[in-house]
Amino acid sequence: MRLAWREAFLAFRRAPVLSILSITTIAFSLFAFGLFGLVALNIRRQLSQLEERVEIRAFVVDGTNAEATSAALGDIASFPEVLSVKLVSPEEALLRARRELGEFSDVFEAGILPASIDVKLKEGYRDPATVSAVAGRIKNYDFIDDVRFGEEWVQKLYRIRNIATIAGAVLGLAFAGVAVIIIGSTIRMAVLARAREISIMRVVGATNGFIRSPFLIEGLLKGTLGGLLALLLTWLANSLIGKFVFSAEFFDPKYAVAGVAAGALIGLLGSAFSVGRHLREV
Amino acid sequence: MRLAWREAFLAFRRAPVLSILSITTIAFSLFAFGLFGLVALNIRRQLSQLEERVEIRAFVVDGTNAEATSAALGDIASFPEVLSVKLVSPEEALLRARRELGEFSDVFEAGILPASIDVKLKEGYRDPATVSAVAGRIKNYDFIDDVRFGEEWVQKLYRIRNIATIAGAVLGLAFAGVAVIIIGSTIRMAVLARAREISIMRVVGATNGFIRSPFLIEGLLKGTLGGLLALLLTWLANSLIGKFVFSAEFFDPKYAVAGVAAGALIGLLGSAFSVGRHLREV
Amino acid sequence: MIRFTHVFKEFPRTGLALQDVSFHVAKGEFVFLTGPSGAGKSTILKLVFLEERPTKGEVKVSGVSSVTIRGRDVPRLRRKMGVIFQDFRLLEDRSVEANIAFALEVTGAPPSAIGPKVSRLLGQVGLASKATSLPRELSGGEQQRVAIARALANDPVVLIADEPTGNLDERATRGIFQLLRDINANGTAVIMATHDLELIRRAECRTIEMNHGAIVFDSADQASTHLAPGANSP
Amino acid sequence: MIRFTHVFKEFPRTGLALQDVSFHVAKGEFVFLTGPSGAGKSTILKLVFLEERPTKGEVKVSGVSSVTIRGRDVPRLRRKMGVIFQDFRLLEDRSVEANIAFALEVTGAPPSAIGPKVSRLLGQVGLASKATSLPRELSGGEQQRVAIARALANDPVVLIADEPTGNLDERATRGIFQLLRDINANGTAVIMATHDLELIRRAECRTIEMNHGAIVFDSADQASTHLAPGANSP
Ligand SMILES: Nc1ncnc2c1ncn2[C@@H]1O[C@H](COP(=O)(O)OP(=O)(O)OP(=O)(O)O)[C@@H](O)[C@H]1O
Ligand SMILES: Nc1ncnc2c1ncn2[C@@H]1O[C@H](COP(=O)(O)OP(=O)(O)OP(=O)(O)O)[C@@H](O)[C@H]1O
Ligand SMILES: [Mg+2]
Ligand SMILES: [Mg+2]
Repeated sequence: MRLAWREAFLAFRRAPVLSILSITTIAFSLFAFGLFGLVALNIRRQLSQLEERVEIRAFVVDGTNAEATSAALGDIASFPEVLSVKLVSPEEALLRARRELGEFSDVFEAGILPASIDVKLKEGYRDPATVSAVAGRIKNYDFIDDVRFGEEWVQKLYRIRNIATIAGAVLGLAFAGVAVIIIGSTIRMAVLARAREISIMRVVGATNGFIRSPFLIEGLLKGTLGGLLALLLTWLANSLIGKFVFSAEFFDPKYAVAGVAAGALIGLLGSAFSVGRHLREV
Repeated sequence: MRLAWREAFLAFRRAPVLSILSITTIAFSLFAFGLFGLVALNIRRQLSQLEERVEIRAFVVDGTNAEATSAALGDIASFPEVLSVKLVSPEEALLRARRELGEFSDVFEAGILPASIDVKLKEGYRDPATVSAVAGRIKNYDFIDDVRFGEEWVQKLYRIRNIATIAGAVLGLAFAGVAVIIIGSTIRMAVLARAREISIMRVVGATNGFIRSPFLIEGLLKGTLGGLLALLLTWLANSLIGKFVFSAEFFDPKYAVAGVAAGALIGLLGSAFSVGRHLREV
Repeated sequence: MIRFTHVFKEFPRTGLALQDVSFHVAKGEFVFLTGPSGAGKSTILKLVFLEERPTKGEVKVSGVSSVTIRGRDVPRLRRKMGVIFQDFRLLEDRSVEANIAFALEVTGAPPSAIGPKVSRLLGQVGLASKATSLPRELSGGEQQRVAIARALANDPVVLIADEPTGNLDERATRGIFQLLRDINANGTAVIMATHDLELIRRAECRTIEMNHGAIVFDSADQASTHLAPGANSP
Repeated sequence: MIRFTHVFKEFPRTGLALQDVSFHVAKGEFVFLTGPSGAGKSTILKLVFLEERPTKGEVKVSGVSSVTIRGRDVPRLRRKMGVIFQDFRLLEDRSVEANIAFALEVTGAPPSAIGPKVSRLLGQVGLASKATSLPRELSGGEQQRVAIARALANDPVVLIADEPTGNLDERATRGIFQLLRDINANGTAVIMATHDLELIRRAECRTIEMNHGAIVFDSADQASTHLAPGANSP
């Protein structure tokens, strides 16, 4: 084993650029996963916050009597999808409009806004299809003038999430493929560069396991270093984004450890796979 | 020369993974440049469109006489930074508010909006500092109630542009560095892998130029292929973004050709530099 | 120790390199293998070393048959053999010392024993002064002697030498031959391929002569003087 | 043709390989270089070939001096020389044919002339049947003959051979020697390092003997019979 470690370090020293290349590749592939992981993490967080704000607003025809409205409120509250129902009076509506319209709030000198029934949906029922189904049912009340639920906005939100998921998966897989190819080819080059050494090891009676071990150790070391580098890069990227664009959440420490372990595993498996295949050629 | 080309192709055939790796690296580095180039191109385009919409809105105190207002209009129009000035009556303001506020437009049953003087600035004078200076001067008129110019919004826009520029430059340079290192190391490996061949070429009286030429051709070919691949990737990325996110502008054909030429140049120069250095070692 | 039984070896493009070769080398025997270029001498040695497997027939080395041995058992068998190749096969980027130590390390020798053993081996082949040189800083004959020292490192029970004196002058050849004889005297079987008829004549050892892949003469079979006149006369 | 004037060669780690070596080889001469392993024979040949430069003194080859030649002129000089190395130096991944053709292509020979010339050379060294084999599919002696054929490819005016018969049997040795003599008869100067005293004795050529980096005997200087008894007697 002592010899195997020495050989592994020798390989580092003899082909520093090649070693750095492998490490960087592993680091970049994990970094790509890390970035998409972060994006996914933060989009999911944002989505659940935004989803909380999904609500249906049904405008009540002016002059509707209070009994009909409150009966409707009870009805709607008993829908399985509904989290809460609230009646908003014209005065409250004006206050809210001023608040929501921000910059232009003081342009309302005396807006007359209709009363409305505001409905919030339970988690899991906030997708565009369900929202519009519920909105349709509410619209059946004849004292309801118009129903708003920002369909465009809800749909856009879901579309963004889907695109992010697909892009993450596609790019992640592409990077993983590139990483596997590069690891394989660096090992292949290392094996070829040491073909003579390997043939001489065989001549003096070294077992295949013995011949393989320096490559595996090398792979493991490179993978671990790559994983650490990826963690550092991801953390830096996160901090930079946090500083300049918007604050984002970072991974749980246990995921960070898992990422480094994944690097080590990529290095080890890549080496094991490639060395097995190429040792036969030498 | 015929022999040199054959040797170059032989090198491709003998180390396909290595060759693909070099090509991919060149492609990725140019792809990175291409993507940032596209982002820069589109941000610039977006910025100039958004900048056109930068305007200062000065609300006129109710009951101001028309003469004072029109004198002020003339004054403001003669500021060197000002492109156009317009007086917006309360009726127009209401119409515009309804249009701009979209979803909530029909909630204005009878909003009373103040009249305003809307000022557009000339290109080159739309940065936050100039805008707020002009706004300050307009505020000096005593019949002006309040001046709005969306300072936050303008500043955010400029900040995004600056971040994009810095990020592009930093990442572009990092990628270029990585590309140079990888090209250098692949050439180094190729030279070492062919050390025997090179020594035999010397033995039979080949000149240094002759020995070098297959490497240069190889570099040129790889660079050109890398450039073409980068162009394809950039175009694909652009189309995908155009399809799913927002429509983006693509490079001018002459920039595309320049990109491929840059790839060829990277390949050629990388090879020339590295082969000169390493031939001495062999 | 070594037994070839009706061995045929065919190479994909060049055809039959060995045809119906049978012979037996006993423990502690010293055998010369001779014959013209391309006769199949190196091929026989490669079969003994299990670098190649026979196309037909059986090669048995120290009780292990080429027919039944599994790939993973080959290294263990090889540790009992020393081998000197026609092309030396030294590690170019390591010193002479390190080249020899490598053979010992690979087989798991205790680190404390390696240093003294390497010095002793280098002394035996007359290269004590070149211990720290790289192979390419050595003359052809010096490299050959490094290869010999390495082959002796693991105290082999069988020593295979493919023209170990091809690049050596007469005096050095005699020295190396004496070294191989000494090792042989301690019970190691030696098979040595050589073109040096002078050496064979003087040495009075068993000689197998090959031609076109077949054994044409074996001094153990007949007390003839066909090619190696002095081989069997005392 | 070749003139060494008080040449010293020192290697960084192993010290003086040549000490005050002076000799002259005329156009069309045939010279044996002999001496024990490590004497400096290969070093002399490397100096002739300008693979190494002398530490002190001057090596002149066909009018070009090692002192004044620029690196970029070396290839042109080498095209006039053929060289056979102790370790063959063949391209492992190309056929025998391609190895020889390579030497012709590098010097810009017309493509139509290459094929026939390669066939003729292979016939000369007795390897016509192995034209499409790879070097590793050849025996040691066969590889050596490929190296010889390549050295002859460019019709050299000087031929340098470092133990070109080290891996060959007696008959093949005689054949190769005859080939070198024929080339020599056409006006090519030949310097051949060898350990084969038998060959030297029979050949009746000029012989330079080296030891410890110095020339200890040159049959051109004295009509002695010190080591090469038949060298100067007709
Ligand atoms: N790996 C191989 N593939 C194909 N042919 C081979 C291979 N090895 C040897 N041969 C062929 O087998 C024949 C015998 O070769 P071998 O090396 O055994 O000869 P040898 O007796 O050692 O000759 P020499 O004295 O020249 O070393 C040769 O004709 C050679 O071309
Ligand atoms: N590149 C080198 N660096 C250092 N020392 C060297 C180098 N080449 C040769 N030597 C040393 O110079 C001496 C002469 O070597 P050379 O190869 O000339 O011997 P030789 O006469 O050809 O011997 P042989 O018959 O064994 O081939 C040797 O002791 C060798 O160790
Ligand atoms: Mg052989
Ligand atoms: Mg020599």
